Amino acid sequence: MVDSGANFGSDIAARTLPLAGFHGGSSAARLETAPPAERISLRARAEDVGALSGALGVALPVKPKTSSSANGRTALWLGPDEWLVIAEGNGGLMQAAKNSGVLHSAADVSHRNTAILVSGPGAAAAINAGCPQDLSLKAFPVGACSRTVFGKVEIVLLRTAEDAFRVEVWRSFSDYAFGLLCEGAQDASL
Amino acid sequence: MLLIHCPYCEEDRSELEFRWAGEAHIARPENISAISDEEFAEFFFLRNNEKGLTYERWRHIHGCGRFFNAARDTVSDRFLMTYKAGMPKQPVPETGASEKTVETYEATEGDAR
Amino acid sequence: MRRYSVFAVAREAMRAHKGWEAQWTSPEPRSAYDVIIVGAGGHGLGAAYYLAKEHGITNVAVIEKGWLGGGNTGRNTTIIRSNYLYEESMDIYEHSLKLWEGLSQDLNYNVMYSPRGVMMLSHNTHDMQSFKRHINANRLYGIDNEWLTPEQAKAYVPVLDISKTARYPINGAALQRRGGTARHDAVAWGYARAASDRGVHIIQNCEVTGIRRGPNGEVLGVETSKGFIGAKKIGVSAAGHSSVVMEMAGVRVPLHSTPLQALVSEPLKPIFPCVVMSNTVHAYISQSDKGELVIGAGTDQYNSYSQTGGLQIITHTLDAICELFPIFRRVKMMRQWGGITDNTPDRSPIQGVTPVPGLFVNCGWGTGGFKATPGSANLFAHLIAKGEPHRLAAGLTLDRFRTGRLIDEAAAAAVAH
Amino acid sequence: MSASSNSGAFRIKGAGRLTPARTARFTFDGKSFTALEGDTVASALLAHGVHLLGRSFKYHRPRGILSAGPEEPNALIDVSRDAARRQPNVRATVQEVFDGAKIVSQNRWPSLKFDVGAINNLFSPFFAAGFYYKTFMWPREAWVKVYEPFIRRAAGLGVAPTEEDPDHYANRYAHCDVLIAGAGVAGLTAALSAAATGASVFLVDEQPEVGGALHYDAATMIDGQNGYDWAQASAAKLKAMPNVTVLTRTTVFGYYNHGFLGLVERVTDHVAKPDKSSPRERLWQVRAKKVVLATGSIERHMVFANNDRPGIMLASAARTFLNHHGVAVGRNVGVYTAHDSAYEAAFDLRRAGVSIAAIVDNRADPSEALLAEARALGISVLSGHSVTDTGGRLRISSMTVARNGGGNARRIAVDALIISAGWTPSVHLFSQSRGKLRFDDVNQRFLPDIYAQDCVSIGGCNGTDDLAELIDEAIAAGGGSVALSGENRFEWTGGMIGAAEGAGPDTTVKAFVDFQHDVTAKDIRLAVREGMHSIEHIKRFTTNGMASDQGKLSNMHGLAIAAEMLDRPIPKVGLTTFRAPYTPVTYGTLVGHSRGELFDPARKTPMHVLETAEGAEFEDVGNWKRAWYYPKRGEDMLAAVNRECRTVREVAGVFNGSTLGKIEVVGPDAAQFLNLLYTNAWDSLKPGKSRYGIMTREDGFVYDDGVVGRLAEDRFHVTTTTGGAPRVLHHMEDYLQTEFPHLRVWLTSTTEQWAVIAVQGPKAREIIQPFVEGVDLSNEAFPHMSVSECSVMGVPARLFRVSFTGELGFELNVPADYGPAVWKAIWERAESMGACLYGTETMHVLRAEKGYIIVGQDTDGTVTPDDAGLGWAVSSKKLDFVGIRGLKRPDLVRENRKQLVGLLTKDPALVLEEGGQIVADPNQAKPMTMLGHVTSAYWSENCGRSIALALVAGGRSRIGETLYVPLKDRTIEVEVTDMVFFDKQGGRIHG
Repeated sequence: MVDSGANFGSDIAARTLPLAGFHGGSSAARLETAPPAERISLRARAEDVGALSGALGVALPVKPKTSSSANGRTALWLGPDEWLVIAEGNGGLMQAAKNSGVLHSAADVSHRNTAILVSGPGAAAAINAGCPQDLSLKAFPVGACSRTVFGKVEIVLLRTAEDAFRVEVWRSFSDYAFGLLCEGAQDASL
Repeated sequence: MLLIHCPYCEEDRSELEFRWAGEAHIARPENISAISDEEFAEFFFLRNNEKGLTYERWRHIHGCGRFFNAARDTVSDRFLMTYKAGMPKQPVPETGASEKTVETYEATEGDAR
Repeated sequence: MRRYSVFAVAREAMRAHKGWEAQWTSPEPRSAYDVIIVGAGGHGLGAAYYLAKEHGITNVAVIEKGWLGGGNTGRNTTIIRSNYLYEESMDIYEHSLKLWEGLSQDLNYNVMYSPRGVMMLSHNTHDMQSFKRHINANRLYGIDNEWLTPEQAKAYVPVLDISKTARYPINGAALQRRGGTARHDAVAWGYARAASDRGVHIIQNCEVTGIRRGPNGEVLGVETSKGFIGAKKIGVSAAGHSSVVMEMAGVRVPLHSTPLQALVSEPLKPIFPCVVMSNTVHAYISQSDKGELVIGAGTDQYNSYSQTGGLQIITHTLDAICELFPIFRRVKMMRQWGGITDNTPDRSPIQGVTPVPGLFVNCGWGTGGFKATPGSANLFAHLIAKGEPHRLAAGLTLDRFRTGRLIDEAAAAAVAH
Repeated sequence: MSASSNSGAFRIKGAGRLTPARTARFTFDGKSFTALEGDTVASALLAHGVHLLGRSFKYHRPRGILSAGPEEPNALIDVSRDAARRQPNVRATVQEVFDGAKIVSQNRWPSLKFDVGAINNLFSPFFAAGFYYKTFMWPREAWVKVYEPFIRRAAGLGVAPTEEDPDHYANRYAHCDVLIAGAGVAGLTAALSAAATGASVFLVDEQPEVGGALHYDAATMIDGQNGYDWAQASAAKLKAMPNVTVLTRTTVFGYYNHGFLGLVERVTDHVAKPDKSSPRERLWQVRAKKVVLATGSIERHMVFANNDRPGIMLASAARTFLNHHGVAVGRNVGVYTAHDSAYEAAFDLRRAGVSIAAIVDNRADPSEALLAEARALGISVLSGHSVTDTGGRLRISSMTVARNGGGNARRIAVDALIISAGWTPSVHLFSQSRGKLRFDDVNQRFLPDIYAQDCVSIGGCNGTDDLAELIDEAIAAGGGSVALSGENRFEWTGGMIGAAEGAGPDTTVKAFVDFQHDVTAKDIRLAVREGMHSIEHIKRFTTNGMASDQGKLSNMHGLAIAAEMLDRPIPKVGLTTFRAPYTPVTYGTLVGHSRGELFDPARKTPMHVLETAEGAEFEDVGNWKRAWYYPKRGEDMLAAVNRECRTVREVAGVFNGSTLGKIEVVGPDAAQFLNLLYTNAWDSLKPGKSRYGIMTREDGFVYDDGVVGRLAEDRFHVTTTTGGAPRVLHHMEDYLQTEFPHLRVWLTSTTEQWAVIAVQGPKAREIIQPFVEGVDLSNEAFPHMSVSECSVMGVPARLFRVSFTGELGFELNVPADYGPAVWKAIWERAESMGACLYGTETMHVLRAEKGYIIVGQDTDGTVTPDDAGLGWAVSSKKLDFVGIRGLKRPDLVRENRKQLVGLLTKDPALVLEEGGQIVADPNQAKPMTMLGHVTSAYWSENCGRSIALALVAGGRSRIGETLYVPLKDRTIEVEVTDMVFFDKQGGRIHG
C-alpha cells in the first residue's frame, strides 16, 4: 500500500508481515511467503465488468474458477459478482476501480490476506493434506483459482504453474495454514 | 461427506465448502409487521422436514459465497438438482423423480430380500 | 410374569436356561384399543407401561415399524443428567433422574443405571459464567451440580489434560454426581417386558401409514401395514419420524430431523471413570461396562432420515477428544453409527395436546431423549390419560412457538463478545 | 543352526515365499523369538509351535489363531516399540513382525497359561446371554459399588495407552475416476482394465502385497504363470503407470455418501526403525467417480462343541501360513469341513510333509475329484461324519468324530484342526454404500442386489466363484479390455451356516459362534426363547457380532441358528447392518494433522508479539487470543486490573481492539440495507458520524451489536462483536442475497484488514495527536461518535471517536501490517505520559462501570433490546427491519420480563459470582423461585466497591428493592439499581 507519504515528526510506520520469519517445506514442496501485495475485493454486476476491466487493465474473468493476469495485476474469479484483484507492489487498485465510473464495491484487503507460495512436484499433494478439491491438472489447470477450505481455515487457491500454487489466507489464519502446509509438504516428500 | 453441485461454480464440490441454510422457498412476508402471531410462528418456525424429496438452501460459503437451492432426497441423501437463488421451485428431473428411494439402513436391519 | 433374581438365574443355570419365557409377547393387533402409541422406543414403551401401572389403562398398543428400541433408544450414547438451566427443563429431567434411580427395581430389569458423574469442562470465562449460572440455578432448585477446580476435575478423571499449554486449557468443570449412564437396550426391553406383562400389546414390524379422523376431526385410529386399528387416543412418540407421523393427521410441528453420529472404540480395561462433555471443543465421552469408549459426535448440518452422516463429523469429534485426552490417539474406533434426532427451534421438547382431538405428541427431544426416557414416558402417560399435561410438563406445549415463550437452553449458552 | 530352523521348528524348508536369511527378533510375553521378514506375529509364533495367544472376553478361555487376516477374533495382542508407542488389541494375524517388537498377550492374569479369570468358565452356566439384566439389582446401591466395578474390571480386552502418542499421522484428500478395493485376481484385473482406458485409478489392498486369495491359493494359474507371481508382476506394471496409484497395507474402512471413501494406510507399523518424518498412518479421503468392490470373501468356521481351542483354525489360514509363510500349523492335522476348500488345504499340507489325521466331511457325498486326490495322497476321508468335540487344555490334542445321525464316537489325536464351513462374501463396503442385499438361497449367502451409488461388485464379494467368469466380470468393471486367462485346480462347492452336528438345540455344549465375545449357539437360542425375534435384538442381547471383528465370522452362523429357532427363512430374520469402519481405525489417523497447534487455529492479532513482550496474559475468545491483563512484577490479576482501571480513568490506556469484527458495506443502497438489518435507523446518519447499532434476528432477540461508521454516502464501516463476526456476515449475506437482492450493496469482511488501537482516557487526545494527520481532533471539530479517514504515521487510517469506557476515546484503524509499528509508537508516548496498556478484563470492568452491555454475557439469545435497556435503539418509525414482528409476540411484550439492571451488594467489599441466581426470599423452600441471574460482577477500583449487572424479572420496576443471591456457602444481600455506576452524568466522554 502506501509506503511513502506525508511524514510529520514521528517515523513512517514500518511494515510487519504476518509470516515474517516463517520458513519450511520439503524437497517435494517448497514453501515461501509471498512479498507484500496490494489486493482489493471487488464486487460488481455483470454489466459493469467491461468498464472495470478496462479501468484496471486486467480482464475480470467471468468463467468460474478462472483467473487472468495482465500488467502486473491478477484478477481471480471468486464468485459471480466477486473478484480478488492482486497487484504487485503498490498498484493503486482502489483508485483504478474508482476511475471506471461504474457501480461497484472495492474494499482494500491488502493487509487482510497474506500469501504462501507452494512449489515443487509435491505442491498439490501438500495442499491436499487439507484441501478437499481435486488438484489434478485436468480439474485444476494452471490459472485456475478457487476459494476453498484448507484444514480448518478458508483459503483462496491459485495455480500459477503446473507445480506451483499461491495460497491466499487471512492473516490470523496464516500461521495455521503455514503449519499445515509444512506437514503436508513433509508428507508429500515421502 | 456430501458432494454438492454449485450452480454458480458449475462444479461438484465437497460439502466442506458449504453451509446448509434450511428449507427453501420460504418467502419473508412483505407485510411482516402486520401478520398474526400464528402466521409469524408458521413463517419462522414451521418446516416441512420432508422424508423424501425436500427443497433446501445451501450456501457455498467457502467457495463463491452464493446461496442457492437444492432438491434432495432426505432418505438417500441424493441430490436431484441444484439451482440458483431467486429461481422458482424447480420440478425434479424425470430420472430423479421416478427413481425409487433406496431405503437401506433401516430396511435391511429388519428385512433383507 | 416370572420375577428376575439371582435365584432365578441360578435355578435356570441348572437346566441350561431353558425355562425362561419370552420377555414380551408378539400378539396380533386387536381391532381397537383405548390408546395407541406410535413408536416403540423407550418413551413410547415407557408411556404404555405407566398408562397401565399408574392410570389403569391397559387396553393399549404400541406400534412400531421396525423392532422395538431400534431407533434413538438403541443408538444413543446413554448419558443421563438433569443439570439444565430453565425450570421447565429442570422439572422434566430431574423427574426423569429420580425415576432412573429406582428404575431397575421398578421394572425388575437391570437397566444398569450408573451414576458415575457427568462432568462438563469449562475452557474460558464464558463457560465459567454459564456453568455457574447452571450450578446456582440447580442448587436452588434442589438439583446437584457443583463447580470443580481443574485439579479437582483431574482428581475425578485422572486422564484429563489440565495443562495450561493446551489449545483450550481447562479452567474448571461442572460435575453432576448423580448423572451417569444406563444400558440403552435394557431400558427398551425392561419397559417392553413390564408393559407386556400388564397387558399392553407391542406390535412390531407394523408401519403406521395414516391417521383416520372422525367427523369432528377427532382421531379414530391408525392405518397400518397390518390394516386399520381403532383407537380413542393416539400418542405419537416417533422421535426422528415425528414430522412424518404428525403430517398424517395434518399437524405440522416445528422440527427438523438431522443425523447424529456416535462411535465406540475397541474394548479396553477401565480407564475412564465418568462422562465428560465439552461444549467448547464439542465432545462427549464415557466408557461402557464392556470397556468401549463411547463417544458422541456432532450432528450433520442438513436434514436427513438416512441414519448416516459424514466422516468429517467423526474426525472433528476425535480431534477434540484427542486434544482433551492425548493418550487416546492410539485407541481405535471400532464402530460408528447414526441416528435421526428431531430438533425443535429452541432445542427443547414438545409434549402436549395437538389441534386434533385425541392426538397427543411427544417429540423434539433432539440429543437429549435418552436421559429423559422415564420422565418423559411418565408424563406422556399422564397427558394421554388425563387429556392435559402434568404440572411438570406444562411448559412443553406447541403453543410456545406462537407466544415466543421458548425454553432456549442453547441460546442461554450463546457465545458472542 | 540354519536360519530357517532359527525361525521356528515348524518352518518348512522350501515352502512359502519368505527369505530365510532375512530375520527379525521379537519377544512374546518376555520370551524371545526369531521371525522372518514378512511374517505376521501369528505366522512367526506358529513357526515356533506357539498356538496359545490370548484369552476370551467373558470366560477367559484359552484362544489361539483362527484366521490369517483381519477377520481374526481371537489372537489379539499388545504391540509396542517403546513405552509410548504401545498399541493394544492388535490382530496377530495382521501385525507384521519388525525387529525389536515387544508383543504381550492380553486379558489374563497373572499369565497367559495360568489365568485366574478362567474361573469364569466354571461359572459359565450362570453367565448365559443377558444374565446381567436379570440380577445385580439388590440392594440398589450395590450395582454401583460392587457389581458394576467387578464387571468393568473383568470386561475390556487390552490396556489403554498411558502416555501421549509421540507418532504423527497424515491426511490426504484425493480424487479418482475408479477406486478398486481389493487387489486379488478380480481387483488387479479390473485395475489393468481401467488403467488401460487412461482413467485415474486407485487400487487399494489391506495386505502388504497384492494377491488376495493367491496368498494361500498356490494352485491357481493366471496367464500361464503362478497366480501370486502374476499378481506381483501386474502390480509392478500398474505402479509404473502415471494414472494409477497402488496402495498396499491400506484398508478401505468406510464407504460414505456420494462416492466418498475413507482409507487408512499403515506406513510404519511394520518397520523396525521408522523414519521420524514418516507418519505412522495416513488417512486418505478419496472421492471416486466409480467404485469397484473386489473385496473377496471370508472363510467361516464350523460351529461345534469346544471349537475354540488353540490349534483350531480356518483351512485357508493354514494354507496361507504354509504357502506364504512356509509354516506348518501342526505335525498331525485334523480337518473338519463342509466345504471343498479344506481339502485343498489338506492336500497342500500333506504334500509339504504334514500328516493329515483325517478329513472329516459332514457332507455325505464329497466330489469324486477331491476323494481321488485324497486317496492318491493317502488321506482318509470320513464323509457324512462330524467332529462333535475336541480335547486339550491350552491346545487341541484330539478331536472326537462320529457318524452323522448317531454312531460310535471316537477320539483321534491331532495337534491342529483345520476347519471350513464355506465362504461369506465380503459385502461390508457394499452395504455401507447403502446398497441392498439379496439372499442367495442355493449358496446360503447375501449378495449385492440394488446399488445405491456408482459402484460394482466383482469376484468373491459378488458371489462369482468361477475364475473365468470372475475375470470377465473384472475386465468389464474396469471399462477397458485386457486379455487374460485363468485356471483353477478344483471347482469348490459346499458350505453350511449354523450349528453343526452335535451342537443342535437339544444340546448344552459350548459351540462358539462369536469367539471373542464367547457367544455360543445356545446363547442365540436363549435370546430367541426370550422373545428376541429381530436379528438386531439377538445381536444386542447376546453381543454376537459386536466384538472388535464386528461379526465377520459370526454373523451368518448366528443368523442361521436364529432362523432355525424361529422357523423362519433367513431373509425374514434379516441381517444386521454393516457399519464403518471395516476394521478398527486409530483415532490418531482420523485426527491426522489436527493436533496441538493445528487442532484449531489460534488467531492472533498483529500486535500479539508486542503484547506478549509486555507480559500480557491471554484469554481465548472464540478462536482469538486476546490480551486479558498485563500484570507487572508481583501483581496478581486483581491488582493488575485495578491498576489498569484506575490508570485509564486518571490518565489513559491503550487497548487492542483488532479482533472486533468489521464489515465494509458499500453501495448506493447501503443505508437502506442497514435499516433492514439493524433495529436503528441509518438514513439520518451523516458521513463522518457513527452510531451504536443493535441487530436482532426475526425472533426479536439481540443477536449482535457494534458501532457503525458512515465514511461516505455509500460506504459504511460496520463493527461486530469478536465472536459474532462470521455469523453476522453470513446473516447479512443471507438477507442480501435471498430477501433483498434488489438492493445495490455489497459486503466485505475487513476484520483483518485493520489493526485497531484504542486509546481511552483523559489524555487520549494528547497521546494520539502527534500521530494523526488530516483530522482536527478538537471536541468541536471531531466530537464523540465522529469518524474520519486520515493518515497515521504516513499510513492511511480510519479514526473513530468512540468510547467503551465512558472516557474520551479514540480508535485508530491502521492497515494491519502497520499495526505493530503504530502500536509501539503510541505506547511509547502513552507510557511516557503515565498511561497503561489494558486488556479485556479491564475493558469489561470499565464498561460495566458505565452500564455498557456485552452481548453474549449480559444478554443471551433470549433478551430483547428493551430487556437490555436498549429500547431507544429500536426505531419506532421504520416500517420494516429484521425482528420487527418477532418483537411484538405476546411473550416478548409481557409484563415482568427479565430486564438488565445494576446490583449493589450491601457489603461493598463482596463481589458477586457471575451466574449467581437472584431470589426475593432466600429462606424459601426448594425448588426456589428465581428472579434472574448476575451477568457481570467486578470489583470496581474506580467506584471503590463491587458492582454488578443482572437480568432480573421486572428489574427496572424493582430499583431500590433488596434481593438476595444465595451462593453455595453464603447468601449475599443486594440492592437493585440502575446500570450506571460511574460518572452518571456522562460528562467525561466528551473530554
